[in-house]
Amino acid sequence: MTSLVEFSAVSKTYGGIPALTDVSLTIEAGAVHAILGENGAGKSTLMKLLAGVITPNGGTIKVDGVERHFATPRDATALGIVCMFQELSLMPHLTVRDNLLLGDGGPMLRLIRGAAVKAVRASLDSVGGSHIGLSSLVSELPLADRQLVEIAKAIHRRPRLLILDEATAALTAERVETVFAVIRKLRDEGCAILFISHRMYEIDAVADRVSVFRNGRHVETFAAGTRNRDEMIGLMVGQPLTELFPPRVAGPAMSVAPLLSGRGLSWERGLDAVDFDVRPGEIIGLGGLDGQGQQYLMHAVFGVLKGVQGTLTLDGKPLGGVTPRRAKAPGVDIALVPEDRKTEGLILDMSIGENLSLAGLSRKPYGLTKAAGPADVAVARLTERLEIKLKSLDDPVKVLSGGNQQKVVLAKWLALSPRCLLLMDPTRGIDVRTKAQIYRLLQELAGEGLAIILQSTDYEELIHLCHRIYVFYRGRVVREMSGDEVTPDALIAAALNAHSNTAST
Amino acid sequence: DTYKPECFSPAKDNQKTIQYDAKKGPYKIALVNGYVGNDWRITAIQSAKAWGARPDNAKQLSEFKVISVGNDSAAQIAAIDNYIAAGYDAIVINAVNPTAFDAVVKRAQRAGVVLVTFDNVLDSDKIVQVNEDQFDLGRMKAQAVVDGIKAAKGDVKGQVLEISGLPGNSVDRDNHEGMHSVLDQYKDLKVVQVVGNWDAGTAEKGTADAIATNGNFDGVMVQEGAIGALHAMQAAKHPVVPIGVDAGNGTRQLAVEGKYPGITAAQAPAMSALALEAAVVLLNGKALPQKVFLPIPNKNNADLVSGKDYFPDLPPNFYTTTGYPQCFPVFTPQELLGQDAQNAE
Amino acid sequence: MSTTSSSTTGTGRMASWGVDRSVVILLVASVVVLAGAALESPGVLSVNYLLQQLQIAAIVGILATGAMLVILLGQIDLSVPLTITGTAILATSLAGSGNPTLAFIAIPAGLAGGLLIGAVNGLGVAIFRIPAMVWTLAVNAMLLGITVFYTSGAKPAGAPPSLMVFLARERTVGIPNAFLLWLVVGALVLFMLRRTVFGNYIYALGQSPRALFLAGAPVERIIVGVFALAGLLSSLGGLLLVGYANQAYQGMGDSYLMPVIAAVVLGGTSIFGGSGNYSGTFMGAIFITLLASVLSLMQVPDALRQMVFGGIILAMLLIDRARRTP
Amino acid sequence: MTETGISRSGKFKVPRVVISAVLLAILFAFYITIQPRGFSTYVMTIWSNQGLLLALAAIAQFFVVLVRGIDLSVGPMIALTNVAASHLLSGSLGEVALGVLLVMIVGTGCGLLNGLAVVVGRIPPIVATLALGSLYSGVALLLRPTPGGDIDETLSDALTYDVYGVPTALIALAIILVLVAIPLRRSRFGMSLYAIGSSRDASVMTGIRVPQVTLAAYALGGFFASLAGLYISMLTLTGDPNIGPSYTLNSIAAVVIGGVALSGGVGSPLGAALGAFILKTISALMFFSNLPPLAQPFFEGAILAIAIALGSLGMLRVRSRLERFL
Ligand SMILES: Nc1ncnc2c1ncn2[C@@H]1O[C@H](COP(=O)(O)OP(=O)(O)OP(=O)(O)O)[C@@H](O)[C@H]1O
Ligand SMILES: Nc1ncnc2c1ncn2[C@@H]1O[C@H](COP(=O)(O)OP(=O)(O)OP(=O)(O)O)[C@@H](O)[C@H]1O
Ligand SMILES: O[C@@H]1[C@@H](O)[C@H](O)OC[C@H]1O
Ligand SMILES: [Mg+2]
Ligand SMILES: [Mg+2]
Repeated sequence: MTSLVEFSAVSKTYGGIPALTDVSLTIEAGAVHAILGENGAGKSTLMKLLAGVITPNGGTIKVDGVERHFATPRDATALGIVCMFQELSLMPHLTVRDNLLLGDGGPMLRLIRGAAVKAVRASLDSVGGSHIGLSSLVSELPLADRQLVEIAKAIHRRPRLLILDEATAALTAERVETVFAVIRKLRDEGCAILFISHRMYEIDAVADRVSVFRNGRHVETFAAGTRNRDEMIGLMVGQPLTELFPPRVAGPAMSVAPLLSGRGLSWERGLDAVDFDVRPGEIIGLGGLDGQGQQYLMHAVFGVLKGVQGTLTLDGKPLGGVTPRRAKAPGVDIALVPEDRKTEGLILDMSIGENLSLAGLSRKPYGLTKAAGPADVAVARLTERLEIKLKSLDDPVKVLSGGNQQKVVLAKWLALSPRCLLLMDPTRGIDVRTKAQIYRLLQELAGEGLAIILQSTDYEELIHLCHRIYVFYRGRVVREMSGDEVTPDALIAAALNAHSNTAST
Repeated sequence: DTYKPECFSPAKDNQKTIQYDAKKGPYKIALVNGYVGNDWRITAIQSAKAWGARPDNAKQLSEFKVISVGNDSAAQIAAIDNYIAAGYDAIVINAVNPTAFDAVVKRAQRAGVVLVTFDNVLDSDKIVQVNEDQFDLGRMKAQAVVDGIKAAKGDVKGQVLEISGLPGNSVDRDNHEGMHSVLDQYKDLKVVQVVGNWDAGTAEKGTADAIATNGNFDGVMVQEGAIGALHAMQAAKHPVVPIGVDAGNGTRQLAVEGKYPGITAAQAPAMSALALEAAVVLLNGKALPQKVFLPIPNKNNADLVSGKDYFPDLPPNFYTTTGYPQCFPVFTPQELLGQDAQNAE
Repeated sequence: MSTTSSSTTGTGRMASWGVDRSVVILLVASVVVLAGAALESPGVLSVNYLLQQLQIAAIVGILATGAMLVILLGQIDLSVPLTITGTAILATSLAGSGNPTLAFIAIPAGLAGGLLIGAVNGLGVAIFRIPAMVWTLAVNAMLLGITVFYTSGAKPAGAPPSLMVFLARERTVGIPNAFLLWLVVGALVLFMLRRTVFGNYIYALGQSPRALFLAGAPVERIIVGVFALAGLLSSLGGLLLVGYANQAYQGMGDSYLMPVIAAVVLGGTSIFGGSGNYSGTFMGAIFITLLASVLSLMQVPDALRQMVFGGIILAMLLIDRARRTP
Repeated sequence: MTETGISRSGKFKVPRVVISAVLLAILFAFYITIQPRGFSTYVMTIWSNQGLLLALAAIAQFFVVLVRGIDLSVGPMIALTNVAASHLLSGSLGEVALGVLLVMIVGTGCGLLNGLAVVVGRIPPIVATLALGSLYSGVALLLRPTPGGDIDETLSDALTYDVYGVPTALIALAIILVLVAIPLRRSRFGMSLYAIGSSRDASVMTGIRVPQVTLAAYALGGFFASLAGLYISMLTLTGDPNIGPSYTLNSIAAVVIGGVALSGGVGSPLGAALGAFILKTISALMFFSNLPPLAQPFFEGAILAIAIALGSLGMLRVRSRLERFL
């Protein structure tokens, strides 16, 4: 193995606050190098330095033994360093073809030829995207396909170093496997891969070497398999973590009347006669491959979709004409933690305090002054209960780490004392410690009688937290699982079986 | 040997006469007006229609359209082009820009369409212009103000206010140049110019602003819309000073009431009717001077006679000069007001 | 080159009462403009001249208040010119109708007209999601058509409501009533922006309509409300203008659109929405008025005036940028 | 950038350009029917001349809107280049040719200046082009305070009549559209323009030279504004500093009607040109409709509003309310 990139004593500060301190690290060709760390540990900062998005305050970065200073991403790409952020690098209004072509950086004014298009097709096929049409608009692709295009785009540039910063966060297990296959193939061809994920099982599956970061410092690098999970988590967190998942608690009896039920919910673009029930104190999970209608069900219940057929009943009474505004109204009390906390859950430039009070504003006498009300008192209690780490409520919410941002979203809704909580992939991109906190919180809330619907791309959390799981395929619920039936294998099998069963008919 | 020379009198510097092959009537004629925002223009449109409504004239017209396009030369060109394309026999133009129509004139000539321009005429010697000496009109107003200042102060100095018209139009240009041919002779006279768009409202706001920023003036000249300027002066308790202004009914009333020295001078909106007549005459195959100048109706304010030069019982937006008696019987107020102000057929 | 974070101002504190940098720049610029003009004509330093300017600034300021609300949403209202003209014509023709009842409702009717126009703007933007820049333009075109039709294209008949003349032209204890009216309007709007739920929603909507929608806020109603309020303020400005010019006239609103937008932007309100302080708009209106007045006072030819106007606005924005981004 | 295609639900979506083209065809058929002379070369020629002028302005606007900008200086740039042309487009063939080149350089230079203010000065496009537009108008007025000047008539004749019954303007437009469309769709530069409008951040990450390409878009805007300025010179044979104002807003309206998204990244020059012809046909239609002339401005506005609202009807069909807040 030859070292491709060498960091020596690299530091980076943001406005005087250190993000990376004195990091030395080598990255070898032909290996998958995983970077582990809590939110804010400095993982993305490291990647951005390599990708030429930011420049270090101190230390040197050598590529192939030569010291380099990247001013723009172009400089890094020129050396074969290609970065995949979370959906950052796709242009939504362009076709898949154009997105891939633009990445390969040919001359600006020469006309594109057929051969270039063929190469694009090949790259897309090689990551398992053969079902994706080259002339589809990226904005019309489901999230999972977009992720594949993103990966294809990176590969299309023939990288020598491929950086995946939480690139698999939105993918379910099956798709992750496809990506891993590509990664392994690239590795075998001699490419170096830097891999960041907050899912331990992904690290286990793909990493050759692992480096752990904590508080902007490089803690340790070791060969994969030489440390077990608990040891790795211990290194990340700085102290042993008792448990990721709290012990299971039994759900309410089936005889308890459901709080919220759906019957025959259909929506032209992705829901097909879905039935569901959720009882007070119950956590139900929505599983399956990604993009099979789980998200639409959440949106349908919260009144985001128009033209949904079928009936929703709350407390046994029909619930019609839902909009988010009505869903959260007293008496209905449904809350939704949306999929993308940065554009949907939060208003990044507003203060933490303003974000926390946003959902509760409508509870004030309409349009009148913002004097503190019961919801604000609840917010104060919740920031403590959720252990939100913040300096001041007046800071913009964007300065919080991903985990703390997610807690703000949760707190903003919990302040309204909802009876039913809809959670869309709530732990995506969140570190283990915070995950554990959120899991414990969810279980407590259920214990207090809250009905929870959890949609997740992380099968471990479905298995450990949910009392019942609905497995989705093509907008339908194809399987309902509960109790001991739910194991990783069974869950994945259900999702896939559904796949093959339906595909064969 | 031009038609009715006592009416269509040639300008001093007129070079040539214009004549086309006679066409058989009745004719399709369009009047393409630009800007419409003041009483003068409305009266001009009413005058054209009143002329067309007189039985002798009506016989000559198979279609008579009036359109106003706003102060937009491209829109006016488009309108003229559209009428040419639609096969009109003659088009009468009050142009928003004196130089932008050369190409259209050429297209009209190719298509055998007679063009006549009036008021804001085109700078073209290829078509008949019906106007009065706009330079002289401006000169006359400025001279009256300068004379007034000299009479009051014994010397021509201080500052005067010039409320100009709609920028880009030929009348605005010529009036302005005429005024400055007088004013520029006096080194100690500062001229504050405010764009008034020939509109009483704009003139009023402009005058109020000008007084607020510059203090009082020693004389005021207005191309059109002096009602507004005089109102603003009253509101600001501005002293009575010499004025050179337009001849709207309201302006003349205010000038008399306020005992403002100076002159009220204008042009008759009936000029439009004359331009229309010119178009018919040319279609009949008769000759006209290329550049027709009409006399400038004007009166010293001291000489204004109620019931003759202005009409306290008629609305202020009535125009005092309703016609050119040497051409055809002057329109009666009833005749004009009977025409709807609408630009319709 | 920072590219990944789209942070605009660097501070998330929109709810501070604080005086921001734009106000200081505008204050300095106003003083510079006045001092420069004073070299030519010392009269500009007279109390009377300055009060006169405040009187004119009040019209610009009230219009700018409405424009600012819309800009805070990240939208723009191009129907301001004909909202001014249209409601002015409506009010003057009622006031001059000779019928006492109609004359009595002239002002409320004018204001209601503004509210209605604003609501139409808002409905297009909120329900049809038409970009405001285009929809308000179309509304402006329709209003132009209506006023042309109604007035036969001529100077609108009628008289200014006497209350508006009093407000626009008279003074109370030496201070122009128009300016006092502006202070009242400004204080109300400031209170609304800073202390009410609606105000909070306006800023949030300007930042992220998506997140606000998912927080269960009545996004459509907020948009319509803001546009309606802006229409109301435009018509109030138009009515003041009627009082000041003593009449309504075609095109009376045309010359206000650009200065009003300039006042808001120079005042530090982000044209992309979501941030801005009223104090900035307030100073922006005063500065723009002073600049226009001084340029006309110095009889700068129209050509140069436009160049200076554009150049100064550009320069101030560049200064502001340079200070914001270290 | 491909506006065709099968949407995710499998239903066929009619391309936006086709909708515009059909709308234009219907309007044109109407126009020809009520035009007293019916279809003739002359009628076609003047229709094309009027359309081409606005189409060029719309294409100028298109390039800027494509990269998620807006150019409020299109009108002033047209006026300035028109005025420049009135000083430069006369004399020998060589002089005229040089003049044309110089006018193009003036326009492109203005566009570049806009781009610099936006890219380097980091001033929001709407205000940057507003301020610079004021500057350009000033220069135009300075160069030619009142309309006038000389334009070569041979060139004008060549460009405003027809060739074997086909209006030269249509031929010129076709050539321009083809010359523009090919690199726009098939070169990395063209795709980069779409990419930047679609997502600036993603474009940076993709390694596109965002600042340079954005500058180029503004410069192209200026270049096409200069073509419009040249063509106006051909139509009017004069230089007029006041010619501009209506083109700014009409170019925006044309672009929107032609299916170009103001949010960037979507649309085509053909769409922009179609939008321009639609607008021009509507006003020509008004002319020969038997509507009372004073009512025409209102109907023109109303039709504009309806056309825009129709274009946005899709929003009412949107099934997920979130899609309204993209
Ligand atoms: N643009 C920025 N401005 C200021 N501080 C920043 C910026 N980007 C990152 N930081 C800070 O730098 C530190 C490291 O952040 P980084 O993004 O590298 O964390 P990470 O390990 O990628 O976290 P995560 O697991 O959430 O992705 C954090 O404390 C963060 O707050
Ligand atoms: N402009 C900023 N100012 C201060 N801190 C910032 C800024 N931008 C980002 N950060 C910090 O950098 C951290 C990492 O940013 P990043 O964009 O990777 O988000 P994240 O926490 O990783 O969330 P995600 O799960 O979406 O990846 C954030 O958690 C935040 O604390
Ligand atoms: O010629 C001028 C006319 O065009 C304008 O409308 O009113 C005033 C007149 O002097
Ligand atoms: Mg990160
Ligand atoms: Mg992260």
